[in-house]
Amino acid sequence: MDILRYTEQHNDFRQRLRNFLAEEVKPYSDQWEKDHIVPREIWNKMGKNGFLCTSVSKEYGGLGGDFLYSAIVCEEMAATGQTGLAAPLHSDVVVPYLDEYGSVELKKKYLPGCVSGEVVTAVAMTEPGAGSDLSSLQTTAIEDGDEVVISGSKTFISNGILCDIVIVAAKDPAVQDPYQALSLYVVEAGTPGFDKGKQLEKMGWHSQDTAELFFNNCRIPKTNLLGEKGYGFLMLMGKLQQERLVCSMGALYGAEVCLKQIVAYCKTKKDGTGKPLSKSQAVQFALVEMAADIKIGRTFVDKLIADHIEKKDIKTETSMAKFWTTEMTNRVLGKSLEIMGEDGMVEANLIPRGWRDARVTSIFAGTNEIMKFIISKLMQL
Amino acid sequence: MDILRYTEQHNDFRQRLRNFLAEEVKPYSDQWEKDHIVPREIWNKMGKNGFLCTSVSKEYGGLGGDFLYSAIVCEEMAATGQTGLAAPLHSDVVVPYLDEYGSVELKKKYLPGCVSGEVVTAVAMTEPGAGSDLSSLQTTAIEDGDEVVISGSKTFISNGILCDIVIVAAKDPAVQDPYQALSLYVVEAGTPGFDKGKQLEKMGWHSQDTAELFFNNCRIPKTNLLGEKGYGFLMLMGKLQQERLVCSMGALYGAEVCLKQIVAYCKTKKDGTGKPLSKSQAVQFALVEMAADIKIGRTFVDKLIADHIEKKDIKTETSMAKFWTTEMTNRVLGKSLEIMGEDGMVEANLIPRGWRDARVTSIFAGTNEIMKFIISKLMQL
Amino acid sequence: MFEFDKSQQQIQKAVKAFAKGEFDKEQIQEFEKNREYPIQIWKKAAELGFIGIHYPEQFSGANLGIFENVIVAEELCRKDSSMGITITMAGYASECILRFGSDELKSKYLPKIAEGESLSGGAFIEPDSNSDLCRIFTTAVKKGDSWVINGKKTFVLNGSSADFYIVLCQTDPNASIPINGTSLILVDAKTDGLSTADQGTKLGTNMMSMTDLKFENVKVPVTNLIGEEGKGYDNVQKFFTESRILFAAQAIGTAQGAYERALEYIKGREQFNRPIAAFQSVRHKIADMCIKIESAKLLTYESAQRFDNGKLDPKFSALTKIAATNAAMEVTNEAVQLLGGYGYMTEYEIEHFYRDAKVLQIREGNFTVLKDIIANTTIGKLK
Amino acid sequence: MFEFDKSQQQIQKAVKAFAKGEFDKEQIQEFEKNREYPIQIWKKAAELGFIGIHYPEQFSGANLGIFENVIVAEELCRKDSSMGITITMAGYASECILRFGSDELKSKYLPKIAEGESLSGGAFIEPDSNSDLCRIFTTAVKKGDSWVINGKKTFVLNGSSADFYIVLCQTDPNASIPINGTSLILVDAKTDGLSTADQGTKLGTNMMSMTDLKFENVKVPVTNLIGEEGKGYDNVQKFFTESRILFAAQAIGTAQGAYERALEYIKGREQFNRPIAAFQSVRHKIADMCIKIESAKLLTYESAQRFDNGKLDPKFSALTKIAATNAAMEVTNEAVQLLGGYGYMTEYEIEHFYRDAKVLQIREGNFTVLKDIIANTTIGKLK
Repeated sequence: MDILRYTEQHNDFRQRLRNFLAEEVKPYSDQWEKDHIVPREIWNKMGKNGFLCTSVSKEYGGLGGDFLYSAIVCEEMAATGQTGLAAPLHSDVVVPYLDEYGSVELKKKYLPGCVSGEVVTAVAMTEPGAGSDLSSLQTTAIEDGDEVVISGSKTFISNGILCDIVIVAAKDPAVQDPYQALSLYVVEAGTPGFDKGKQLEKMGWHSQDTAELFFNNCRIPKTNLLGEKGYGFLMLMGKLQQERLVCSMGALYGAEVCLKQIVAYCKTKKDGTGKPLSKSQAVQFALVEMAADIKIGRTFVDKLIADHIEKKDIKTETSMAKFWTTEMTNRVLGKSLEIMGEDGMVEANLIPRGWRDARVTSIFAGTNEIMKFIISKLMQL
Repeated sequence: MDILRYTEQHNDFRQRLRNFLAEEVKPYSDQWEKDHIVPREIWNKMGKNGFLCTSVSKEYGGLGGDFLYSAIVCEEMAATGQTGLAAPLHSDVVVPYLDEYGSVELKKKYLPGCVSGEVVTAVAMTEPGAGSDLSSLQTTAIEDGDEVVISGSKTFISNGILCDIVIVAAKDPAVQDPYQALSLYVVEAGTPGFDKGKQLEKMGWHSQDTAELFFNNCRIPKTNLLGEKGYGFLMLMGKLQQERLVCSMGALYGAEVCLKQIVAYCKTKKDGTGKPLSKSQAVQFALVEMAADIKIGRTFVDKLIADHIEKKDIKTETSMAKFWTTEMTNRVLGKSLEIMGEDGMVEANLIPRGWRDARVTSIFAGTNEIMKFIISKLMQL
Repeated sequence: MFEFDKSQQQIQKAVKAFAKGEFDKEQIQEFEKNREYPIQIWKKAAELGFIGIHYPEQFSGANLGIFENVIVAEELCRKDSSMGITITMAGYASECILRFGSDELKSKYLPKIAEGESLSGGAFIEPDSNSDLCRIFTTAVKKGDSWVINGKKTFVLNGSSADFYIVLCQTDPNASIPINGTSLILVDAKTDGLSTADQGTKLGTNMMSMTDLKFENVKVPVTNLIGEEGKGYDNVQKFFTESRILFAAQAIGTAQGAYERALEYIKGREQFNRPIAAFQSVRHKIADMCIKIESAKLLTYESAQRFDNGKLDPKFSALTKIAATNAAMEVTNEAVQLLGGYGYMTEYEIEHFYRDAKVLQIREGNFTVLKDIIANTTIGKLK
Repeated sequence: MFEFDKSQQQIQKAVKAFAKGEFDKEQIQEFEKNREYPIQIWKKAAELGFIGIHYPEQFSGANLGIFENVIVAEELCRKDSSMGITITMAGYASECILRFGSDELKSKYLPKIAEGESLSGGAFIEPDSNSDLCRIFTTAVKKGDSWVINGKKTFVLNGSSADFYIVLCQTDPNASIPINGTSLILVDAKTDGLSTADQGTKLGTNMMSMTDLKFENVKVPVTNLIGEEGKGYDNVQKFFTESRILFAAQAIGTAQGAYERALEYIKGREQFNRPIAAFQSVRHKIADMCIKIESAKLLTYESAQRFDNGKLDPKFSALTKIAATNAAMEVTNEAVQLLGGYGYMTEYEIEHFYRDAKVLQIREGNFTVLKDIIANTTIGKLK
């Protein structure tokens, strides 16, 4: 049985995307990794070709596609050897806040740009003093007439340098309950008082611009509020299912790419007797174990995609998938390097890059420990 | 989405089976474990109530049901705390040889009894000198007029004591190719020259009768040949997909039973401060990890059941499932005992029994190493 | 670098010879099946000085260290895990007397252990409490010259055959922290009001009994107090720091024994026309087993020598117990797997090494308790 | 029991003081980014006697053992894995000269290493072969007073900064088994016909270069032969048995350094109004790290002392390297996780400990090669 039913339209879309990436992205990924950023125009190219925000309705210039389009983009991006053009983050994690909770005015103003790639987005939750604990956020949003004044600092913000708008979680200091105090606001890059910090250097995701963001009495129109005031926490929670699913998909697809690469490597690389490594039983068993984990992970993630499209509540399952797939992917990448030995040290090979990139997946979007904590609550332990 | 679609008939069947097991099996499982065998009559009771060989056609007295009935039996049996009444082995591993390859005469003669429980079956492949390597089987079958003379010994035969017929793999010594030499024969208990050895003592499966079987110039009618002569190896191979799937199902369902038990245990058992163990974060995380493995394994196995019903070739996937689920189940049981501490030593609790029983699953029906070997061939490594 | 000196080599040799001569596979399997204590073998082991080797000579010991006791336990378990564990548990908890007890108690009880006349049992855990011993409901009240004990204990090894028990009692119900009000008291098995109830078959090592104990107005002399009043919990923890080395020693012996049997098996067993020892997957399992055994051995030896030099802390002891018993679990598991169907059969022995390893892993400090100890000593307790 | 004697304690203290004084986080990150060799720090380390501590005094060493070299490596890597590995690899493969070389070669080359004047490189692996070194295509042909060398080497650490290389060459193409026809030859970096090509950024420790070497009719004196002709492969394997201890030492230092940083972090970091050090899942990670570190340390110390006592076999060395580098990998991995997002950021250091641990794990014997060694020495080679 096929868990996911891709139509001909889906398949055409995938083929067009694949061609596009082969031409416009893959040849440059090494350079972007060295540059520690992608050229701003690649976002526009992605958008113009219809590969961003596929779920946004046609009214705003989007494809109005189902989540399978997101899955296709996520899967094809995984094979590009770069992370900076983080389409799934933009299309399936950040923009949905705007798309679901934004006023018609905000949507008219920003969504077409999000689709066309003219507006690159970021979401700013995490702060230096608060990681997974949203109750301890310190950034404030104080209403002042028709404006809201935002002050505070955010960190680990993906697309932090290139972003044109950022969705900021900030609290009203007058509200006692730290959860009910939270609201989400759209802040445009260039707004006085909003400064992008310097790009953070990190283990992997070198082509991705991660940065700190600073808000110093940054005044924005009150109308830049997303949804209702005080509903920030609930809105964030409401989007976590998709966010975790997207993380699981990214991790899984990354593992699949790695498996292909390491199998190909083992079939060509020879041991001291001239036999390909793939004839070594120890290597075979390692590859088989990886393949099984990936196959089993793929079935689970496919099932979750199908359930998500059916709008089922799969909070527990997506939280499980988030920690399970990311741990699995790290294991697959790590074992691949172990098989490669000295070759695994050389950055010119793609697997070391994949290994560095994979490591963050068990940290971001809620660490895996937070996932386990959440699941234990959902299991009523 | 539901991967498996149980009908009302399936659900009724499950409920009837569950009632039956609650009344006729569960109350006696401790005793059977002590007796190291189940009473012969329980097979008849299972049969009379329609719980054996659900896939055998109505013509032979069976239910003519799809594989979902097998799944139901396998799942419900897993919660009975005993292994001796090995219905899935009989119904879904052994009898299918007869059902698919037997002549009409053989089927008429034996199948109704298999369904009714009057004929308990076993399959005899493994020999003291040959485990997973069928090419080195030594048992011979030599035609002599209208008879076939079987000589040799078999070991690790489940249902070895209670079986009424046994399907024996034996080779024609005149045929050179060890695979083409193999044929399958039906041998009735009581046939002169066929002796059941003593029951083997083992780590678990205490209520299951595992034995050696001896054939010493055992003469059977030529018509007891299954399928064609020399096709034994291919017939065995042809049934492995279902056998591995059944093993995976058994292992998975066992893990699910264990998870229920250990969660219940952790919610009642208190630590030194009077807090239930389930409030310990270390315990919570362990339980969450088990639950995720089980959930992911369940999705995969369900998918394979659906594919198997659709008669897809899922040799690779079922071999993966066999080693993955059995390793997982052993991990789940082992970790549960670790959580229990001293309580985990006491056999009166069910989890220690489950732990002992689970251990064989990564050995029987082809060790997990053999699975990995097979998959590496299928992956063309 | 660890090297056995002459005397240690001789001990090892003597134990090996004893085990080879006295441990009969069929007989051991009978003991296990019948849950029968191996009286003759135990007495022989005592006669040869293998029990209480770490006692002073005046108490019939050999005046040696825990390191030597480790050598004994390792070699015995290597030959047979169930028998080895049983024999080396003959004097279980007697170290409470040895380390904290009065001279009178030492003189009265230790020689009997070392001479194979008595077995002892440790009665610490309670049915209504947990193995962390943070709450003790068994009470001992001083009345005149006696302690009057009431309560229940569970998981008492040698429970039905021990001649005396070391019992952790609440002696001051008003202590600010419950554990500060506990004391260790020695109770003779034959004392009135004391009854045992068998806990049934257990996962492994069934020749050694495990029982519940029930105390109903059990009276023992006040002089049966072991160590200071109120220091019961502390002393039990100190004892655990010591006894975990013994479990680690049993574990490395068990691992080694399973490994050696598996190694022998794979050399002899042929599949696909080659000894299975020729398959890389099998060879690498052997390599993995070597890594685990060597690593667990070093930890165990290091712990023992630290103890003998007065330098063993609860943290190192706890981590040794975790690592060594986990290693035993993993090694015996692979050994079962390497033997395939035979690994699952009683006759081939390894299956009971596997079960015994599990018991060692989960008994007297499961991973939660032990990791809590390690963390508490490393980070401190935090709310 | 392992205890550092006075002199060893002093070495440890001195190394610690040196690292504390000289290792500047920002500077190290610059070296790494620019892939620049830390010349001053290297020279200072040599000046203080931390390089070649295991050389005899006549060659500017301290006449100490590998155990002392382990202490140096551990302490340096504990402070910074990349810098520690780089400094302790300054004389990489010079042990081939020390153990097998002529007095002339020793006098000429070893003091330069110990005095911080030269770096050395080991040129063993080839692009067309594998790290098991079973087939060597680089040839050395004796012509008059010279060896004439042709071929290619790869994965040469210090490749672009070394002053000389230890090169494994095929010197007898007609040997019955290829490895029997190999020899070790010392080649000065400035010899004509020798060229290097950088292999680009690597997974970790980028301040140390890694290059390919190309030999085109490279002529060196016949006296540059190290050890016996035809014993090249055997001697390299002996050297690996020794050098794996160094990798293990780097690994335990790396693990320890990451652990200490993580421990500090969790004590300071608050989430949900508690220090995260109060969460049991976090505490148990710390406990797991302790177990792995202690266990890896013992193996490393044991290996070093066995070597110094002439008792280290390839099996124990291989299993130490596997266990210690795996431990480093697991510990640094947990350290990254404990720091969460900060663990992934360059500024917080742990991410490069994590990368360096991976390099240690996969270099000079990945698991396949090492487990084959362990199995071969345990079971023998089988077809």
